[in-house]
This record gives sequence, C-alpha cells and structure tokens, in this order.
Amino acid sequence: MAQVLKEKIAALDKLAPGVFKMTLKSEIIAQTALPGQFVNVKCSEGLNALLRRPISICNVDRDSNTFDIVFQIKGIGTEYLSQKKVGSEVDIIGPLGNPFRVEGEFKKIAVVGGGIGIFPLLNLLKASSAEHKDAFLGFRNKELIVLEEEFTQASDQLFISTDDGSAGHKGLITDLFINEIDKKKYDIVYTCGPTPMIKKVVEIAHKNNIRCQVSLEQRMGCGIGACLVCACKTRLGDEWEYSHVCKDGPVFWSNEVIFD
Amino acid sequence: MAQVLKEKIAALDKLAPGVFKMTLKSEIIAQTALPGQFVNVKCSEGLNALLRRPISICNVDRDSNTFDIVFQIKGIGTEYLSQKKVGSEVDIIGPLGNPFRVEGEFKKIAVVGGGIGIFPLLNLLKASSAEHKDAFLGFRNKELIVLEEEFTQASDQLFISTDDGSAGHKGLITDLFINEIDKKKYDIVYTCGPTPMIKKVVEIAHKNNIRCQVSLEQRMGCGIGACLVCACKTRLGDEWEYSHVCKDGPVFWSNEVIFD
Amino acid sequence: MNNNVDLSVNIAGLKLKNPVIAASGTFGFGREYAEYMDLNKLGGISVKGLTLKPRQGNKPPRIAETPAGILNSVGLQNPGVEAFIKEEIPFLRQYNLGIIANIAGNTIEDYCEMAEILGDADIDAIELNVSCPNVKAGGIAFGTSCAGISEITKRVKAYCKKPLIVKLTPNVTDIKETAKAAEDSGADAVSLINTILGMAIDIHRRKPILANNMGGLSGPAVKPVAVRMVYEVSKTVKIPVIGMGGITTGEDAIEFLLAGAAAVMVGTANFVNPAACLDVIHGMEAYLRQYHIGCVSEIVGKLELNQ
Amino acid sequence: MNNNVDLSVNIAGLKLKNPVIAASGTFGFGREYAEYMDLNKLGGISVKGLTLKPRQGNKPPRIAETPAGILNSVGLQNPGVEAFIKEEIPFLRQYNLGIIANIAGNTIEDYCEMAEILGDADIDAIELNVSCPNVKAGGIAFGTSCAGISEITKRVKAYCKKPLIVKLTPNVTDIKETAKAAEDSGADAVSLINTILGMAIDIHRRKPILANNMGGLSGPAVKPVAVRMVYEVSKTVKIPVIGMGGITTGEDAIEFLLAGAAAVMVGTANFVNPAACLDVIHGMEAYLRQYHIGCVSEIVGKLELNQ
Ligand SMILES: Cc1cc2nc3c(=O)[nH]c(=O)nc-3n(C[C@H](O)[C@H](O)[C@H](O)COP(=O)(O)OP(=O)(O)OC[C@H]3O[C@@H](n4cnc5c(N)ncnc54)[C@H](O)[C@@H]3O)c2cc1C
Ligand SMILES: Cc1cc2nc3c(=O)[nH]c(=O)nc-3n(C[C@H](O)[C@H](O)[C@H](O)COP(=O)(O)OP(=O)(O)OC[C@H]3O[C@@H](n4cnc5c(N)ncnc54)[C@H](O)[C@@H]3O)c2cc1C
Ligand SMILES: Cc1cc2nc3c(=O)[nH]c(=O)nc-3n(C[C@H](O)[C@H](O)[C@H](O)COP(=O)(O)O)c2cc1C
Ligand SMILES: Cc1cc2nc3c(=O)[nH]c(=O)nc-3n(C[C@H](O)[C@H](O)[C@H](O)COP(=O)(O)O)c2cc1C
Ligand code: FES
Ligand code: FES
Repeated sequence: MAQVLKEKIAALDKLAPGVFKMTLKSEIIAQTALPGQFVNVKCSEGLNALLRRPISICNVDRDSNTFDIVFQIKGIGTEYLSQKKVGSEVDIIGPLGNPFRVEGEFKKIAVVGGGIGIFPLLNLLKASSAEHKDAFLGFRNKELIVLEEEFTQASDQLFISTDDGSAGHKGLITDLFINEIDKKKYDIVYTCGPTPMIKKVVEIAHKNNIRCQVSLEQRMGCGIGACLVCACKTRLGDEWEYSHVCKDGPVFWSNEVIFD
Repeated sequence: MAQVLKEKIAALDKLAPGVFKMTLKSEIIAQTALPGQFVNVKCSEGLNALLRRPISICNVDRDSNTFDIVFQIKGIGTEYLSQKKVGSEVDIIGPLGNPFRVEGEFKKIAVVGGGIGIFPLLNLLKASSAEHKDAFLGFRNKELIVLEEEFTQASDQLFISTDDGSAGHKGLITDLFINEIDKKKYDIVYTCGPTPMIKKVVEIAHKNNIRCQVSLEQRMGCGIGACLVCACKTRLGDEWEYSHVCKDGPVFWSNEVIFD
Repeated sequence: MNNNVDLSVNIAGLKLKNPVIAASGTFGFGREYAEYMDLNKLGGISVKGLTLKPRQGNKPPRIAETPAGILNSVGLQNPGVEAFIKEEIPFLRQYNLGIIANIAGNTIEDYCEMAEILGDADIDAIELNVSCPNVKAGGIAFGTSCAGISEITKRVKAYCKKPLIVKLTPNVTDIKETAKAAEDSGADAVSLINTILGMAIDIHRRKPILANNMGGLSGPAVKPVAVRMVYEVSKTVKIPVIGMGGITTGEDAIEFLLAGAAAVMVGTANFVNPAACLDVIHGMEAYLRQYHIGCVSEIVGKLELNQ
Repeated sequence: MNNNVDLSVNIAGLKLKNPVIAASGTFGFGREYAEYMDLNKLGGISVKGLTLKPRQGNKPPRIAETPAGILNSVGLQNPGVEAFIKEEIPFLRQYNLGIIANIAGNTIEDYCEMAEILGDADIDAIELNVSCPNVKAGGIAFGTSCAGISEITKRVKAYCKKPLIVKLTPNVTDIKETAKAAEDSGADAVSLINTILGMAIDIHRRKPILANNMGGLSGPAVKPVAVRMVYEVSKTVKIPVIGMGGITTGEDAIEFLLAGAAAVMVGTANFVNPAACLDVIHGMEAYLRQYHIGCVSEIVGKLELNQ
C-alpha cells in the first residue's frame, strides 16, 4: 500500500549530461516495491513545480533499505530535483502503480527500452528469475548511455543502439530486437520508452506471438487514480474506454492498449 | 547606486526564537551602504515568496567586506530566508533607500527602536561620530532581546524595556526616553519600530524641540520607486501627498510625515 | 486550551460535522483517498461530476501545470449516475460524511432526469455543475448567463428532494448576478468557484499542451479571485455559500469563511498532499482555538472592510 | 549560429525594435529602471497610467502577495498628463524606445481631453486604460461592456493622432466581444490583459490586506488566463494584439506570440527582477535562433490547435 513518505537522499550522482541517479533511504519502498512501480515526487517546495512528478523505481536494495531513481532533466520539476542536496529529505508517494508481471512461467525474457524508459526495466531484470534475460536499450548518442554496467550484470546479453551510431548499433533498438527474436524465442517482452518505439515492439511481439507488457507515460495529477487525468485508451470488448496510467498502469498487457 | 547582487551567506545564526542574523559577503554593500538603507531580498527561489522582502542593513564590516541583516520570522518570506544554508547565495538588490542623516552637526543623539525597528539603528550608531549616543530599545520580553552586546558597545548608554517586565523597564520604551530627555538635551533622535511607538517618539521630540528622523515600513512591490505601492503620507505645503517609502524613505524627517 | 471547538455546520439542511468538503473531480468517489486518510474525518465529499450515461471524457493530455496552478480538461469522465448509485454510494455510506452528487448534462432534461433518479438515492445534496469549461454542450453554457442559470435551477429544483447547490463559474463579468439568479430560482446554496478558463502552450510543439486545447485553471493561483467572488456573492445572496479555489491550508480556509463561506471545498491541493483536507481541518481548528472561538460558524462572514 | 534575428515589429504604425514593452504601472516613467538596464534595449514603455490632473491614488497598503501573483490597488497615482509631457517625455526621448501614454479618466470627457493634449506631445501611441479595477469612477466601468468600450473608443479616437491601443479587462464573460467592440469603434490595436479583480485577507486582523479591500491580480498566476484570452481575441479581431499577464521569461513571451500577440508587455516580473524585460528579449531571441526563425513576426499566431 502506497504511503506519503519523507525520505532522505543517500546519494545523488550525475550519470550523463542532464541525467541523474538519486538514491533514497526508504525501508518501505525498498521492501515492498515491485518492478514497474513508480514514486510520485514533490520535486521542490511549495508552489514551485506544484504537482508531483512520477519517476520509476529503477533499483531497490533490500539489504541497505534504499532504492534508486534515475531521471533526465526535462523541465522545472526534474531541474529542481537535480539540485537537491544529499542528506535532505524528499517528499514522495509510493510505491504506486500496477507492476510488471515477472512470475516464473516466463523462462526467456527480453526488455526493450528507449530513453527514460529504460529505468524501470533494470528493476524488472533484477527481480525476474527467468533463465535467460536479454536487454535492448536505445539511446540518442554515446554520451547519454547510462547504467550500462548495471544492465550488463542484470541480463544475459545486452544490446545497445544509438540514433547517431556513436555507440552500438546505429539506428533503432527494435532493429536489434527483431534480429534476436527467431533465435531466442522469448516467452515475454517488456517495453518502455517513446510511443513510436513501444508501438513497434508491440507490433513485432504480436507478429511473433510473444506476450508483451508495455509501460506507458501520461501527465498526471493525483497519481493515485482519483482525478482521472492520466487517461490512456484500452480495449473494452469491441469498444474502448479510457483507463488510467497511474492506477490501471503504468504497466498494461500490450493487447489491452489502443495506440492511436 | 543600487545593484542586483548574488551574495554568499558567510554565517546564519539564530539570535532568539524566530530571530536570525545573516552575514553576507558583499563588497559593494559593505563599502557603500549608509545607515538606514536596506536590501531587497529574494527569500526563496521562483514562485515561493514571489516578491522581494525589504530588510534593513544592520551592520557593515568594511574590513571583511561583509554586512549583517537581522530578521524576524513573520511569514513565508522570512521563514524561507531562515532556512537558507551557509555558503549558498542570496539574490539581493541594494543598497536601497534614503539614509539617516548622521553628519557632524549632531553632537548628542538618541535612537529609539522597537521590535524589528532596532536593526537599522545599530548601523546608525556605529556610523555616527556624535559625542554622546544613547540607545533606547523596546522588546516584547526578555527572550526576544537581541544584539544587546552590540548596542552596548555602539552607544554610551543603553536603555531596555520589555512589555512584560521580564528584563529592563516594564512598559514602553518611550517612558525611558522621556525620562532622559531633560538631562541629555539630544540634538536629534532617530526612531524606527511600530507606528504607535514612532508617533509617540515624534510627539515627545516635537514637544522638546528635538529634531527627529523616522524610518517607516510599508509593503513594497519594486523597492526602487517605480511601482508606487509603498505610499506614505507626507506634507506638501498645507496639503499632503503620497511619498514612497522605498525611495523617498524609509527615513524621513519627522515633520515631513503625516500619521493618520 | 479548549478542546471543544464546534466545527459542525448546517448548509441549507446539509449537516456536516465540519465545513471541509472534498471538491468534485479531485477526489474521485473517495476510494483512492481512503488509503491515505480516515474518510470519517471529512465533512463531506462532492463526487466526480456525474452524467446520465457513462462518459469517457476528453483525450489526454488532460492536465498542464501552470504557475501555482493546474489546467485540467478531464471532460467529465464518469461511470454515469446509475453506476454511482449502485457501486459508489454503498461504499461511501460506510463512512460518516456528507455525500454530494455533482451532476452535469448536455441538456436541461438530462439534469432533471438525474435529479429525479437521485431523488431516491441515499445522498445528502445535489450540486448542479453548470460551470464545467471542459465539455462542449451544456456545462458552462448554462452557467454564464442569468437566464441560463434561472431556467436550469428552477427546472431541476422541481425534481430535487435534497438541498440543491448551484455551482457557479468565475468566467463571468459579474458573479453577483448569476448568484442572485440561482437564489431567486430556488437554489438552496451556491458553491464557487469552478475553474477559470485558461490555456498553456508547448512552445516547442507549438500546440496547446492539453489535447482539448483549453482547460480550467485551479489551485493556489486562483485563490485571490475566488476569495473576492465568495465575498461578493455572500454579500449578495442570503442562501449559504460554499467557497473554494486554491485552498491548501487551514489559513486559506479561514480566509474563505471570513469572506462569507459557510463551508469550503478542497480540490487541487489533494493532488499534492493526499491528506490536504485533514490538514485544512486541523489548521482551521488551531486558528479557532488561538482566538478562543467555540464554534466555526461564528466567524463566517466576519470580515471587516477597511474604510 | 545566425546572429541576425529580426525582432522588430510594427503594431498599427507603432514601430518597435523589439516586441517587448514594459507594462503600464510597473515601470514608472522608466527613470528608476535606467539604473538597472540600458533603456535603449527595450522595445517600448507604457508609462504609469495618466490622468488629466495629478492623482494621489489609494491608501496603503496597496499591494498583497498571493500565490505566484500580487494584488495591487495603487489607484492611478500619477503627476497628471501635463507634468508627464513636460518632465517625463524629454527624459524618455533620450532613449531609443517607443513611448506609449497609458491614460485613464473618470469621464469620457477626461479621456478625450487627454488625447487632445497628448496630440501634440512627442509620444508614439496612446493606450486607453478602460480596465483599471482600482478606481471608483471610470476605469473598469467602461471596460466591462461593449457599449462602454464602443463609446469611449469612438470618442477618443476622434482626438487621437497616434495609434490608439485599447487595453481590455479580463473581468468579463466574453473578451472576444469587448475586443470586437474596440475594433469596430476604431481601435488600432488592443492590449490585454489588465489585472483580474481579487482579494486577500489578513486572517488575524480579519480585514482585507489592501486598504482598498480589493485589488488587481497580476503575475505568473494569471498567465494561463491571459494566454487563453490573447488567443481568443487574436482569432476574433484583425487589428494587432499586445499580450501580457505573467510574462517572466522569453518562453512565456513566445507562448503569447504563438497565441497571436504581435508584441508583449512585461509587468510584475520587473519587481522581482529589474532586468526582466531584457531577459525576456534574450530568451525570445534564443528561441528564434534555436528554430532558425529569422524574424519574430513569423511566429505570431502560429499556434496549431490539437484536433
Ligand atoms: C509512470 C511514469 C514513470 C516515469 N519514470 C521516469 C523515470 O524513471 N525517469 C525519468 O527521467 N522520467 C520518468 N518519467 C517521466 C517524468 O515524469 C517526466 O519527465 C517529468 O514529470 C517531467 O517533469 P518536469 O517538471 O521536469 O518537466 P515539465 O515539462 O516542466 O513538466 C510539466 C508537467 O508535465 C508533466 N510531464 C512532462 N513530461 C511528462 C512525461 N513524459 N510523462 C509524464 N508527465 C510529464 C510533469 O509531470 C508536470 O506535471 C515517468 C513518467 C511516468 C508517467
Ligand atoms: C524598509 C524596511 C526595512 C525593514 N527591515 C527589517 C529588518 O531589518 N528586519 C526584519 O525582521 N524586518 C524588517 N522589515 C520588515 C520585513 O520586510 C517584513 O517583516 C517581511 O517583509 C515579512 O515578510 P514575510 O514573507 O515573512 O511575511 P508575510 O506576511 O508572509 O509577507 C507577505 C507580504 O507582505 C509584506 N510585508 C509583511 N509585513 C511587512 C512589513 N512589516 N513591512 C513591509 N512589508 C511587509 C512582505 O514584504 C510580503 O510582500 C523591514 C521593512 C521595511 C519596509
Ligand atoms: C482534475 C479536476 C477535475 C474537476 N472536475 C470537476 C467536476 O467534475 N465537477 C465540478 O463541479 N468541478 C470539477 N472541478 C473543479 C473543482 O471542483 C473546483 O471547483 C476547482 O478545482 C477549484 O478548487 P481548487 O482550486 O481547490 O482545485 C475539477 C477540478 C479539477 C482540478
Ligand atoms: C502595481 C501595478 C500598477 C499597475 N498600474 C497600471 C496602470 O496604471 N495602467 C494600466 O493600464 N495597467 C496597470 N497595471 C496592469 C499592468 O500593466 C498589466 O496589465 C498587469 O499587471 C498584467 O501583467 P503582469 O502579470 O506582467 O504584471 C498595473 C499593474 C501593477 C502590478
Ligand atoms: S493521475 Fe489522477 S487518476 Fe491518474
Ligand atoms: S515599492 Fe515600488 S515604489 Fe516603493
């Protein structure tokens, strides 16, 4: 059950230009968070960046009772967050949202992530007890590659692409994913990132009859399912309805979601 | 000439419950500020406490290029200011306002201050080269007495009153002032504090033919004389007009001001 | 210290144990917040705006942050009045709090039918939302003219067995007039303000942030406008006024009570702080204690103007 | 990087080297800010609202801070139009910037007389302030009805030798209508928004903070309302629109330009940052460079609505 928490910053490091990793001390999140869940963060005091910002739980450390979030500066909220001082407290609500399904039935898994979408996938890889785990991560360029080490350790094989070819494959990460699919026969693919990438992964997965979970983003108000602003289209029989990313998601089965 | 400055906090100390002294490194203020002038302080970032807050320059140290402000927590602005960290920068504009007249012609001077009104008077006492300087300071209670040491050093005689009698004279500081007036034959009295106190001091001064300067407070917008919000009534021949505390003041000759 | 501050209020027959009501659209049907607070502590809840049939609402994004405020364009996503009666009232009735059904429609007939259906439901009051800026037909169209308010209030009142609260829009030249129109047409109380129409632009995409282009502004930013309007309205009408707009703390709520509000609603603040309503109640209580006021209704409208 | 962004604009004959104008009442007559910036860098200045005779304005306190905004009730303190001509124009004319005389009166005759007096003065435009919420007679009284706007615009126009800008109040149900009334009556441009009527209460004294009880809200808080109104008006009238309300940065200004403003005014932000106008100019320029736009007028009204 989610709670309002004031948690202390144990560490704050710059991983790449505009990308920061924040480690927070929090027994509750560290012990109870499931992969794919997020925290809703008050990035600054008072009126500045009034609303909370949703940030995925990237990593939990049950032994030290800490967890990590990794975020990219997009606007004022993430900017303020990056300026916090180690030792100060952050007001968060969490763990929130519907997690990835990582039960034992899936033996071979793949994660496909792009940009800020890669962060929840690390936690997923670590939590999964699958026999084989592949990670496909797309970045804009070499400079923005983060957590390579962590993903290497958490997966059996790591594939990287960059838009400009400055590292790994030049082009789309889905190019690499498609290449592996026949060889690997994944039981499930999990994906998070820009909508065009997600759509492509879903298309590939469906074509290859691989189950697929997607983690979506939407602007949020309450983050807990009450205000109904974070709508996303989902199937309801032959019709559709607006579900809500914060509560029904962020993780959905790919065949539930309607992209348009 | 006033400037927008970002100055580093050299020290921040709590002097009494809710009362803080902040020392700022600032060559410009330390070298150019005159007694009675103030700085206009952005107490928090961004939208929090949007407007700047006027705070008197309480003390300048020309050798170390620092100056002090002392402030009492009244609302969000001063609250945020009290939470700043030593070493961080504060955005101020200063030195602002029309200073006290402390030229040599005044041989015997008195300052009468109440509450937060005492702070500019310390700087005045230090800057004055008068032969005899008396300081009359009124506080609510013993706990709120601050800068006693500094005022003792800067004056020849220090008189203290508290509303509840927990230290010094029990009652109004003007009681003590009135007692000394015949003995001392002050050339001028300077006063700053709550309006009822100022009125009383002015009344006493006028009755005793002592020149008097008052420092006024008013809610401000720009702090530099452009927005005209900080109005105070002053004489204009037989008529009156609205002058402006930030530019025409905060210091006025007592016979210029109309209290109503 | 006197611990017995009486916070109870009676708004045209709507009896609440305290004057703090969760504002419509910001608190769902209370379920989600039950995780974060004891709903028994709330004065009441005005539920998410209901329509006759279920509605999906507008396309996302439905929210944009603005300085000290938010724009929303939810567009009345809700399960419809029948589902509300069947599924939500029983849940809410487990708690001791006032239930206000906030209703909106495309036509006056919709509103009347809902009032009729709700006539036998276990609710405590109806709030007539004639001020939603986020739907094309109905909503605000009724709320910006006195004639519109009059007609809809009169007709719904005929079907209404519970206290009828008319929720006013701030998007008018003179809110005193629309408030008077509501009073004269049978409203038992008025609530205000709904959101102020606004727009925020993504300068990089060169498009409005909200898929619906425009939305309603709420949150701390609107507080001074809301306080002014509550003051104007409470000086104009004799029926009780429920005030809202940017309330975040007990002090904010006291401003509204002094200005003439008999009760307040808390909206946007819930998003930032899920326990905002409780904080408002506690802050209010602390203020009343500080000034040895035994009963919250004693300060309603006690603002003294400067001469 | 292309260094030659053309920021110049021509608003109904008012030619400015860049579209950033200091808003009336927030910049005095420019003197005070000359200490903090090179006034030659400004597009223009709309001077403190002038009246026929000198005015002392309202009692203090005249300002109250609200969330992300301020309320003011200065009440048009100014030295009168004659003193402006004699003492302020010569000062301002030392600099290369557009001078806009913002005028307000108690009666239409006052406005006409001022326009006539200013006819021979060395100014570049007149801004008709029919939207000041802080004076009893005149001001906003003319600005909230189309008939009021029409009459005053027509009559002043007859005396006016310079471009006539009518400044609109946001305190109306439909600003498109008042804007249209101004256009149809001969306004060469409209500027908006003036302040939104509001109130803030000192809960300890139980009185309004402003001695005048109510005041006008400005600052970041009002930005989404202002952007919406600028959009609505620019889609309605063909004359140029000058946008303002909460502009603090170049990005804010770009929002207004995309929404349809041909130029912008910066008000409250000057209080927080005396160089705010310059920051807005630089931010604007940086945006135009980023998108390789050679001329600022190219983006005016280029907002694309979401479908
Ligand atoms: C479930 C979920 C998990 C996320 N996890 C991460 C993560 O691990 N790391 C990371 O860097 N980012 C993550 N994001 C995106 C992150 O929430 C936004 O980048 C952030 O809110 C931007 O805030 P800002 O103030 O910096 O930007 P601004 O553009 O100034 O924000 C203004 C408003 O828009 C909202 N907003 C802007 N962009 C987004 C977006 N892409 N998604 C949702 N709301 C947005 C903000 O929350 C805020 O309300 C996640 C988003 C969601 C929905
Ligand atoms: C020339 C001058 C010198 C001052 N010197 C000092 C000083 O040395 N030490 C000190 O503690 N205080 C001083 N003050 C008072 C100080 O400015 C206020 O206490 C402070 O602005 C309160 O801000 P706040 O946000 O804490 O309170 P809030 O009540 O939250 O402030 C809200 C608004 O009201 C204004 N305001 C509130 N009280 C006052 C006041 N008494 N005078 C002016 N504006 C006010 C604030 O500036 C702000 O705009 C001085 C005031 C003036 C005009
Ligand atoms: C996301 C959101 C949804 C809303 N939905 C409704 C609604 O369905 N019916 C209604 O009458 N008001 C609705 N409102 C308006 C609020 O009830 C309230 O009038 C407004 O938000 C001002 O209060 P606040 O500033 O405390 O939020 C909504 C407001 C928000 C922010
Ligand atoms: C202190 C103050 C005084 C003002 N005086 C005038 C005035 O004399 N004439 C006028 O047309 N507008 C006046 N205004 C309104 C501003 O010109 C502007 O329309 C408004 O403040 C919105 O812009 P902003 O949010 O950038 O401040 C005044 C505003 C403030 C804050
Ligand atoms: S953010 Fe409020 S329902 Fe999802
Ligand atoms: S504060 Fe603006 S003139 Fe004094």
